[in-house]
Amino acid sequence: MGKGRVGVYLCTCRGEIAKHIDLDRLAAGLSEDPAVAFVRVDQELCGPAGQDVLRASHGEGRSDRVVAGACTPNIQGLIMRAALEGAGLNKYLYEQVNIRELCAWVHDDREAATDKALRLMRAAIARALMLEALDDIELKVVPESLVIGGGVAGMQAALEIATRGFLAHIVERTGALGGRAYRLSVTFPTHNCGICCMQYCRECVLTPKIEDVMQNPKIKVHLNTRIEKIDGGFGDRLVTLEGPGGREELRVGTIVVATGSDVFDARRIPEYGFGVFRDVVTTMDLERMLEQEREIGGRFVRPSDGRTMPRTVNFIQCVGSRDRVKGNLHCSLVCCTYAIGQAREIKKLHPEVEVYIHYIDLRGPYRGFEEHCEQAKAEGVVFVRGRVAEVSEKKGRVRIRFEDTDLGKQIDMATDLVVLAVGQEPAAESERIAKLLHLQLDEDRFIKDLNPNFPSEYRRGVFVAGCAEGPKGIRYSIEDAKSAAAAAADLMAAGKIHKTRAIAVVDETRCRGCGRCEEACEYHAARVVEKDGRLVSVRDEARCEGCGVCAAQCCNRAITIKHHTRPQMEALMRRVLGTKGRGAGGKGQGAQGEVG
Amino acid sequence: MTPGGAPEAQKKRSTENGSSDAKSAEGGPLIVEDSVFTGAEHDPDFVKQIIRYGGKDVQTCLQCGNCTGVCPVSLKTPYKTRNLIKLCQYGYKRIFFTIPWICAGCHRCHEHCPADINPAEVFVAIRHIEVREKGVPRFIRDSTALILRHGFGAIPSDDIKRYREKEGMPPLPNTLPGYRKVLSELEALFRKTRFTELIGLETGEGAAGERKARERGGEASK
Amino acid sequence: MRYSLFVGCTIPNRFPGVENSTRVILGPDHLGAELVEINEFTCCPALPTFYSTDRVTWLVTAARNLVLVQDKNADLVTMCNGCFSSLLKATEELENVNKCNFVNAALASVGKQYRGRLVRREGNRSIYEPVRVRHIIEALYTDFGREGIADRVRHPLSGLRIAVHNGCHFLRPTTRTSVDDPAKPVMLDTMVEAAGATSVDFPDKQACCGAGGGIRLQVPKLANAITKDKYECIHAAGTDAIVTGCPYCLYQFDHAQKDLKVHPIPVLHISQLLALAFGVDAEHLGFEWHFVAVRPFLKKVDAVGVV
Amino acid sequence: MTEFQPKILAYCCNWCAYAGADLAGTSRIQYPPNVRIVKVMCSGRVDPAVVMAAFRRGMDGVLVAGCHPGDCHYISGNEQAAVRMAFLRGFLDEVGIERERFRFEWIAGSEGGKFARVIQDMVDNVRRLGPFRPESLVAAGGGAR
Repeated sequence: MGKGRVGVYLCTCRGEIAKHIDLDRLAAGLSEDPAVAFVRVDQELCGPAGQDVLRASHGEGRSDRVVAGACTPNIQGLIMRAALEGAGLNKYLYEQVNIRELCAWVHDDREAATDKALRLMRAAIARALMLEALDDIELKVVPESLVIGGGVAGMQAALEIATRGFLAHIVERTGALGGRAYRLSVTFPTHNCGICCMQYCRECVLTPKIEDVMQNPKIKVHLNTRIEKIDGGFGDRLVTLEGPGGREELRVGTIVVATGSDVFDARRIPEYGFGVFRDVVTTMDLERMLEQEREIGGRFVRPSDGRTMPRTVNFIQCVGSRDRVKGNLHCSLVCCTYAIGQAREIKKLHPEVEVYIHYIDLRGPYRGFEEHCEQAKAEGVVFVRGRVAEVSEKKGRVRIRFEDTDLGKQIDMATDLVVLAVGQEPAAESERIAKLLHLQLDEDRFIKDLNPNFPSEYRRGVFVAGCAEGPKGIRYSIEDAKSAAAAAADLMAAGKIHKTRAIAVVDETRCRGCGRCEEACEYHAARVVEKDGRLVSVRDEARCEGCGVCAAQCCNRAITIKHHTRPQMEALMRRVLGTKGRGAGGKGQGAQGEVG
Repeated sequence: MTPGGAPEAQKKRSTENGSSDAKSAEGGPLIVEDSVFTGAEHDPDFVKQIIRYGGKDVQTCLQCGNCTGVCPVSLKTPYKTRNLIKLCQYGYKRIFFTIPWICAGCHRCHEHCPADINPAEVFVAIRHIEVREKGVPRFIRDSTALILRHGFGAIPSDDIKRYREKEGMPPLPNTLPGYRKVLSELEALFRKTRFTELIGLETGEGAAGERKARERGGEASK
Repeated sequence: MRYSLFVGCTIPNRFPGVENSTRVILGPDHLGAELVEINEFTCCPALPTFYSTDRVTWLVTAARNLVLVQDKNADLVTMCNGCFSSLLKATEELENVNKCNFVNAALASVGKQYRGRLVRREGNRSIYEPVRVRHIIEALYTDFGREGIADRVRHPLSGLRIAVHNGCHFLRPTTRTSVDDPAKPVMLDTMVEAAGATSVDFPDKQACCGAGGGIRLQVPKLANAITKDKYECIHAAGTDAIVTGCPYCLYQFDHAQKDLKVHPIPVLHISQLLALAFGVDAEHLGFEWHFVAVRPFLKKVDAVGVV
Repeated sequence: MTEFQPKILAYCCNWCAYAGADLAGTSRIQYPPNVRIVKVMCSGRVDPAVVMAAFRRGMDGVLVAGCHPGDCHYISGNEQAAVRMAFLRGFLDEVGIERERFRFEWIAGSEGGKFARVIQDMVDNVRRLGPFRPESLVAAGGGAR
C-alpha cells in the first residue's frame, strides 16, 4: 500500500445519506488512512454542480484514483464515473460504494449504519489501490445485417436497415415472404387486409410490402434457406446458410431475430374435437373460408357438408392460451381482437348468422379495441362469459357445453360451426436460433425480453423483434422491428464498438489445457488450442463477457478476470471482514464496532 | 344444516335444471332471505388452510366455468363448482360448512381445468377442515365403526354366504378365525393416526358404535 | 399371470356374482391366471369416508393393504373403480419419501413395512415395484388383449348392443395417472367387442353414474337425478345391457332404475359379461342379486340354464 | 447487554441480487446491518475457495445470491454456481460448518423484500449458532489452505 493516492468523495444525497450516516465521522475515519489523499463531501455528486466538483477536484491532480461513497454504482455511478473520465481519470480506477441503498436506507441505527459504511469504504479503498488502468476493447462492426425470418417484423426490419444504407439479408425458411400475416384475410381492429393492397388503409401504411422488399437493392432475400451455424463474436459474425443454391456464408455485424411464433395446435385440447368433428375449425381455417367467400365468390358453408350455411357460429377463446395444463400459461394477446373481427366479418357478410363469442376475459391491448368490441355488440355478436367445457356431436350437429358464468347456468347448445381462437406459442425454430446466438429463453420459451434500459451493447449486436419475443399483433411487431433495426443500424453506423476490458485473461504458464473453462463458457469464448507443443486455453476477446464462470471453474487459478482480479478481491475482503483484531482473545468479537 | 341433514335440504333446493327460480316446486317464496354477505363470513386463512390440507392454490382460478360445465352435481343442484371456488377465494369458510358433501369425486373438473386447480381435491381439503372445526358427518363415524368391526364397509347376508359355499368360492377373509388379528392391527393404526379421536369414535365404545352402525348398515346393504 | 384379487366391500356384499365370475374367467378353465389368496385385506379404504376426512389414516390403511401383496409376486387386481383409485392413489402418494417414512413409522407398530418404489413411467402411468395396483379391465386388456379374450369366447354375444360405462375412477384414478385415455377410452369397449357384442356409441358416454363420492349414500335423489340423464342417453341409443367395470356404478344403475321406474335395462359387470361369452352357465353368475332382471338379456344371449 | 452480532458476507451478482439489494434500499426495507455485500459480476464467478476464504477469515455466515434459474445475465452462470454450491455444501458438512452458515439463494432484481428477508433469516440463524471459529476448520483439516 502507499503507492496510490486515493481521492475520496462522499455524497450527502441532499440529506438522504446524511440523515442516516454520520458523514463527519465517516470522513474523519477515512482521512486516517495514509492512502487517502483527501476526503470531500458534496451535496449531490451526480448533479451538474457535483459533476463540476468532481471534474475540478480531480483536475487538481492530488489523486490518481477515486472512491466515492454515494448511491448505487449501476445507475448514478455511471454519471459520476463519466464526469471523472472527463477530467482524465481512467474509468477502471474508479470505485463506488453504495452507502445509500446498502446502509443509509436499510439500517435505522445511525451508529451501525455509519460503522458499516466506514468498513465498506475502507474495503473499497483497499481494492482501489489494487486497481489498474485499462483501455476498452475496440471491435469493428461489419456494415451488413442478417434478418432471420421474412414475416412482417423481418421485412420491416430489413426495409429500415436498407433505408439507413446498410445491406440486409433476409433469411426465410419457407418459399415466400409475408409470414402468417400474409394468410390473414383481414386484420383488426381496422378491418383491412393482412398484406397490403388497399393504399388508403391505416394498417397497410404500417404493413411492409413484399414488393418493396423484393425490389430494394439493399435487401438480399434468401428463400427456402436455413441457418446452419453462427460463428464469430460481437460485431463480426460468420453465418453459414443452407439454401437451394447450396451452402453460403455471410459476414454480418448485426442480427435481427424475427423468427415469429407458431399457432397453437388445437388437437392438444381433445375435448374440443378439432380434427375429429369437421365443423370444428380454427380461426386460421376460418380466414381461408372468409377469404374464399370474399375473393373468389365461394360460399360460407359448413365444412361437414360443404353445402349449407351455418346458422350459428360459436367462437371459443383462449384455445391453448391461459391454459397451464394443455396449452400455455400466457395470454396470446391478439385472439380477442381477431376473433371479434372475424365475428363482425361474418355478420357483415351474413347478418342472419347468429354469432357467439365464448370468452374468459376480453383482452385487447390495442387502441381502438373497446370501440371494435362495442361495434361487434351493436352488430349483434353475442358475448358469453365462460370457457366452453367440451364439444360433442349429436345427430350430425356439433354441440357445445359450457357454463354461462354470468348466469351461473349450464348450457348445452347445438351449433353449426365452432371456431377455435388458437393462440400463439414459441416457434421451434426460434428456440434453435436462440441457442445458436446464446439468447436466453423465458419461462414461456419465447426469447427473453431484455430490459430496454440496458445499453444496446448488452445485446451484443443481436436484436429480437416481433413474435419471437412473445405474442404480438402486427402493429406492435412492426414497431418492434423498427426499433430493432434502428439500434442495429446505429451500431453499424458507428462502425466500431467499445467493449469493457473487464474480461478473462489466461496465464498460459499456469494453464494445463484441461478444457473445463471451455465446457463452462456459454459464449464459446474459451477455447483450448495447441501452442508450442502443449495445450492452453485462449480467450476470444470479442466474445468474452467477463462473467468469470471460467475463473471459478479453473483448478489452477490460471484465469484472471481483469478489473476483478483475485488480489483485488482479496484486498477488499480482508478489509471488509476486519480480520485485524480478530483472534486477539476475542476482545471485541461481537461488539458493535467490530461488526458494524 | 349439517351434512348429515343434506337430503332434506337437497330435496327443497334442487330443481330440475339446477336453477333456483323464484318459483320453487312448492310454489315457494318469491322473496328470498337477505343474502348480502357482511364480511363476517370471511376467513382470510381459508386459502392457506386449503393448501395445508392438500388442495391447490385456488387464487389462480380463472373463473372460466369449465368445471361447472362438466360437473354432474352442478347440473342438478344449486351448487356450482366455479362459484364454490370463488367462495374459497373470498374465504367464505362458514358458508362452506353449510353445504352438503356432494362432490362426486369424478375429477372431470380437473380434467378440464386450464388452471390445474382440481376442485375435487379442494373440496376434499375443505372436508378435512370442516371435520376438524365443525365435526364429522354421521356416515363417516358409522362406516368407520363397521370397518373396525368387520374390516369392510358392510356385512354379507346369509344368502350370499350360502352362494359362496355353493360356488366353491374361498371364504371371505373376515369370516376366518385369524381375522381378529387384522382388526386389532386396524384399530392400532387408527389409534396411531388418532383417527378414532378425530371423528369422535372411542374405540372402547366399539360395541355401541357397531350396534348403531348395524342398524344403518343393514339398511344400506339391502 | 399371477393376480391377487382385491374384492373390496361392495362386491362381496352386494354382487357376489362379480367376484365369482372374475374368478371363473381368470381360472384354469378359461384364461388360466394364477390367483393368490390374501386373507388379511381390509377396506381399501373408501375414498369418501377416509380420504375426505383424514388423508393420513387413508394412506396408512391403504398402505397396509399394499404391504400384504408386496411379497407375493402378484399384481393386485381390483374389480372396483373405487378400490382401484384409492389404492393407486396411495401407491403414488407413497412415492414421496416423507410420507412413506411417516406411514412406515405407523405400520411399524403392527410389524409391517411398505417397500414400493417407482421404477419407470409408461405413458401416463407410473409403474411401481413390488406393488402394482391394477384394474381388471386394464389387466384383461393389457395381459390378454382383444385376441386373447376373443380366443376364449365360446358363446359369442353377436348382435347384442351394449352401453359401456367406464366410471370416473377408472378413467381418472389419480390426478396424474390415467390407464386409459379419459377423453376417448378404448379398453372396456374392446373387451365388450372381444365378447362378440357391439359397443354402442351414445352422447355423454363418459359421464358419471351419479353415485360417486358418497352421494348415493347421502342424497340418493341427487344420485338418481344424475343417473337419469345418462340412462336416457343409453335408452335412446337402443341397448340391450349396460356393462361397467365397477360394482358401485353397477349398483347405481341397477337401483336408480328401480327408483326412477323406467324401462329396465339390465346392468352387468364386465366379468359377468365375459363369463357369459366364455360359455359359463348364467346360474353361477349371481344375477339374482341384480335388481333389474338380467333374464331378458340372458334370453337374447341364449345362455343356458337361465335362472 | 451486547448480543452476538454475526458477520455475514454476501456475494451478490451484479444483475439480480445486487439490484435486489438496491431495491431493498430504495424501498427502505430494513434489515440487520451485519451483512457486507461483495459484488461479483455473476454468481458463477463464486467458487468454493472464495466462500471458504470468507470462513477462514472469520465470517460467521456466507450468502451467495444470483439470478433465478433462466434469468442469468450470462445465460447459465447461476446454474453452474448452483452445482458448485451443492458440492460445497457437502464439503461444509464434512469439515463441520453448520448448514445454516452458508446459503445459496436466487434473488431477482425485483425482490428487494426477499433480499431483506434472507439476510434477516441468516442473521437470526447464525446468531443462534454463535460465532464461527476458524480454528475449528484447521482442526478438521478443512481449511488447510
